Amino acid sequence: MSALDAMYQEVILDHAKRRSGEGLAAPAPGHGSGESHQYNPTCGDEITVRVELAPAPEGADPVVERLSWEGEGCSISMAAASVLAEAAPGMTRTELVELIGAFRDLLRSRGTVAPDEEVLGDAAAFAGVSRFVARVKCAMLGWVAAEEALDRAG
Amino acid sequence: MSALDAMYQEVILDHAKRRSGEGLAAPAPGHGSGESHQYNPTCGDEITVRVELAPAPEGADPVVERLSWEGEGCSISMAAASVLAEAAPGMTRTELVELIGAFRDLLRSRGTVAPDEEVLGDAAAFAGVSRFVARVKCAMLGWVAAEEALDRAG
Amino acid sequence: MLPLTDPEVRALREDFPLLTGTPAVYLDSGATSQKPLAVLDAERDFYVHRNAAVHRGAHALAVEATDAYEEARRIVAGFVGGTERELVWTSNATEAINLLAYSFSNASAGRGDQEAERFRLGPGDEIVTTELEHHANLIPWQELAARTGATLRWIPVDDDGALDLGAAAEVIGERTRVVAFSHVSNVTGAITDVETLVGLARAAGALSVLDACQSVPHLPVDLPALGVDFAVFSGHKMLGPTGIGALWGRAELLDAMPPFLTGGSMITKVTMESARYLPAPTRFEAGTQRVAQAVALAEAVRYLQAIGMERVAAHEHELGQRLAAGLAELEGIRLIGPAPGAERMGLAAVDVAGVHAHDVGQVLDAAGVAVRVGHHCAQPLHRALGLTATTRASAYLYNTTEDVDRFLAELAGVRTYFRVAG
Amino acid sequence: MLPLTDPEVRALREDFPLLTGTPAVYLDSGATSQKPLAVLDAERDFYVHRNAAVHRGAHALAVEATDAYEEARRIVAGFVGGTERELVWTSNATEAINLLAYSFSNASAGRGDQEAERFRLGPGDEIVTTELEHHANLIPWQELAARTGATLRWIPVDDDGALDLGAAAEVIGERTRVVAFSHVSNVTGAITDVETLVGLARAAGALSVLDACQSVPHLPVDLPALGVDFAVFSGHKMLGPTGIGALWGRAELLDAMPPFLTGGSMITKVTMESARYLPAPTRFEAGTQRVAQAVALAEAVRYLQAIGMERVAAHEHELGQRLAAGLAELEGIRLIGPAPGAERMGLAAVDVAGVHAHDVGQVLDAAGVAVRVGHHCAQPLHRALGLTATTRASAYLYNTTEDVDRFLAELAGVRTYFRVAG
Ligand SMILES: Cc1ncc(COP(=O)(O)O)c(C=O)c1O
Ligand SMILES: Cc1ncc(COP(=O)(O)O)c(C=O)c1O
Repeated sequence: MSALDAMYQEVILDHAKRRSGEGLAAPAPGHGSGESHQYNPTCGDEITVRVELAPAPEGADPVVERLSWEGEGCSISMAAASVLAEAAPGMTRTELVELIGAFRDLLRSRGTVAPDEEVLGDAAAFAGVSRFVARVKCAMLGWVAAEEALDRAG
Repeated sequence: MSALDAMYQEVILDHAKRRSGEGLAAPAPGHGSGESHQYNPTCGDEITVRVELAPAPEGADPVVERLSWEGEGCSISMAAASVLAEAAPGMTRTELVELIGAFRDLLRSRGTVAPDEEVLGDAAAFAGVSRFVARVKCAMLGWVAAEEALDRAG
Repeated sequence: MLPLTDPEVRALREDFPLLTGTPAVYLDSGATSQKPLAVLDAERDFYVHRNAAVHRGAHALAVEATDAYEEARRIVAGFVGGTERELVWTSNATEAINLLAYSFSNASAGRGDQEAERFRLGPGDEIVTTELEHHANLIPWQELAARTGATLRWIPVDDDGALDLGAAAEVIGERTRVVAFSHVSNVTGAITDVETLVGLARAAGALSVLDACQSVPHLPVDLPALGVDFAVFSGHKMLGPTGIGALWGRAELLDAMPPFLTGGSMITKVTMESARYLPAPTRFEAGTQRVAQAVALAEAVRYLQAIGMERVAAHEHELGQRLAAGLAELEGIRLIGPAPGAERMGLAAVDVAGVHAHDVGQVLDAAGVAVRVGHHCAQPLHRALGLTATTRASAYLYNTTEDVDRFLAELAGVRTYFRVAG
Repeated sequence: MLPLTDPEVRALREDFPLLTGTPAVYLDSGATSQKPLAVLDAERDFYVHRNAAVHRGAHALAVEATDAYEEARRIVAGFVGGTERELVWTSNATEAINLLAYSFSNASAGRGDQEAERFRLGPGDEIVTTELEHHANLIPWQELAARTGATLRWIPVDDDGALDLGAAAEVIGERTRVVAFSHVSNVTGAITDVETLVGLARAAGALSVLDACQSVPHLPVDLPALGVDFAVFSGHKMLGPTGIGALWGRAELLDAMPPFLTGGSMITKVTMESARYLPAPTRFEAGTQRVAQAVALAEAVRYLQAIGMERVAAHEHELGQRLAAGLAELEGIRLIGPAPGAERMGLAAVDVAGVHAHDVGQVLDAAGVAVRVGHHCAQPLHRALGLTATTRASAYLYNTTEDVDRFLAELAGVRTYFRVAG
């Protein structure tokens, strides 16, 4: 497989076309939520991500109810957002933070790290992107937005 | 003779030591006069030259009565001013302008022009300076001032 | 004038060491050009034989360095029809525009002498630029307006990205003090009607500033004949090294402008309280200068002159037409700028339906074709076109018609790769 | 740490092609240094293998160019104890100081956000510099004061050109907003007591700016450890190419400062009305950058590191002492700056009784010894010393003790040549 095909995995091309979580969803009443907008100055791509948390008892690790987003960008950034929107619901805040960290480590590895599919699931398909330094920002765009949105979901 | 010795001719070293025309002289009453101050930014050297003209009938070419100056600088600039102070008196304005032009041509020649001693007199000794592009400004300092002073002498 | 033939171009290409390696096809000269050996050698030769600080030393080496530096100025100034009195070295075109904007701003803050009066801007004054400008010819004017209270106005583009000259006549008026515009758009490849805009600027008593970044490398340009007051261009786009560009300006204007960068070598007398400044161009060259780069840029100019700018222009005209015609035949491709047949430089930007420019560029890169993707530092123009990013192929004298065909062939496959076309 | 031995230096000198030709003795490194082959090769190698516009392209070549550029930043920042977030490329040190002065001036004109508040200057505020500064660290502050209405004050020097630190404590006070001073004087060779001045600046709540032009090339320098807020230096004085310098600044300060040069590559979102800016250092790097020069400067740093800055400093200490001691023995020579035995860098400026500096330099040049004559861009210091021009010999790692002796021997004959001594 060429490096190009290794980047544009089936999973990625699929997600780029039928996008999960696209369209910002209004949070259910009483649910916590946070939003973040990210911008890629090189190409002008942008994304807004909203994270909705299910109500949780004081001190407990809240669970992600829904992750929705809206944006415009390349196949890598759109697919990455879609994959995340599928993965996040049901995760605790801590788990999602860990997932984002693992995704970042993978992407920054310049192809030197094999993805842990157990942790990453579909997101493991982005391993090929890590060889294309200029595209790492694309893949991270929605994920950085999610990280900040989660933070703001308080 | 080395290029250095060709620049630092006896005549020049002599003039640099016993300087003619040094010290600004007050013009005689009724005489026209003009003054100019020049500055060399590379080394901070400066000179003020005053040209005094004898009274002349309307329309006639006035004659230089005296050229005096005051300044600080390297041997080349001081000697050049001194040589000019000796040469100028008795010349008509037109003659002095021509002399300055000939001196400028000589200095800009980068050593390619043999000086016309008949026109230049002692100033011909500056032929060797023309090989040292960085020093041309030094030699011209007082002469440029004289040119402007003559202009201002009205 | 005959365009260069492919065999001629292939012979030329031997002079460009990078072009004998990967990528196979370099079509990003609008961003930066590759360099011939003669330019690399000239820069090295300076360091090996003549390196010294210029305009400062009295020793022989310093004199030689100064000579080399000033000869370079004469050569580059002459290339655009100017004299050495009119050419100021800068780091790039961007800095050259900033130099103007800051000098005007300093004049507005009361710096400079009486002569500087004419550069003073304030509330009620207008600066005019256009909607297709590179950010370099937009943001410095925005900031100048913000600093002085002047108003920024602009000549709009139509849906195809062409300047609306009818609107220009309304935008430029008696309040206009500066009109800044590109000679050639780095996105559409269209050539601006300089005569009309200079005419409007003159009638309004405004100064004109030409962004010649995409013209000077590619066309014969005579700045005084164009009638502009100022122009800027960058060395790296015209076979020269990085780190050097130029401001050209009419000498009487440059001499009247207050300084921008201040420091050593641009002064006459300095006290702790204040400083007096040399005339232009030295006034604008503070500190130790980019001497090796100036010398190398002059060598780049010699290289271009040996080929002849008319031939370069004819060659690029041919490539531009081939690009436009080829693109018009591809399905799902929107060509930005002049239609095939209409005058354009040797560059073309496109939108590929259903595929983001980043993805287009990636597939081309994998096929050995280097192009530029993104907004090309022209966000407002892209917004006017309803796009965020485009894919741009930009040619130079070392590109063959085969390079263009290779680009077209690879581009044709992109929509299939991303399954937006059969 | 042991100084370099003459045989070691002679071996090193083989790396410097210019030094194998004329002049026989190059003692003008305070103005600009010569370049080792490794630096010339690095610059050429960039053009031959990786030349592309950085931070803009998605093609592989552009990625490699960007990597090379940012790696260079890491290396040069690390050389002065900093990180890549803290280093901004400029054309030279002069531009770096202007960057600060214009950014403060833009803040004063209301540009930048709330964070920029701390850089705002106006009437009543004071900027402090010193009487021994290079014009580059004086005139930008004069102009900043003139633009904002702030007052420029200075720390005076005594009759020997030494900073009067007692007076400093009076000059720097609660109105002081900026204190700008040299680490090493380019005329006296004295090393400034940075700790004392930074202490005074801190106590006053003022920002400190270090002109490190004559220290970074010659001494191990750890800017964060020195406690300054900003520092500047030039590549060409430290074996690097012309056309590149750097501003180092604490990251939180750089991020809070409004931009200086504006244009492409330093923005996020741009509309016709306004632009938003990236964080530092990118915020301050508008337009296509001096990439080849950055890569070459990083190679110069590697070269220096391979020798070790401690050894370079020890070597120059030795040469400086040899110069001072030798000069003190010559008749009719006034040594400027620290007396023999007192700490000084490897440079010395002198006044030759009865002979103008230009004439001194000419005789030395004819003998193959290149030195600098003039005011060395420090007119106020010369005025304080009662002089208009001096003759300066400045050494670097490629100078031997023989070079120094040769200079001393030639200088000894100058007064005889001009007949002011038997
Ligand atoms: C102490 C000092 N400051 C500033 C400068 C200015 O450096 P540059 O001309 O490289 O900008 C110099 C050198 O000329 C210097 O010696
Ligand atoms: C039309 C135009 N103007 C200005 C610029 C800016 O040039 P530079 O980045 O060399 O300063 C460019 C190129 O980037 C350009 O194409």
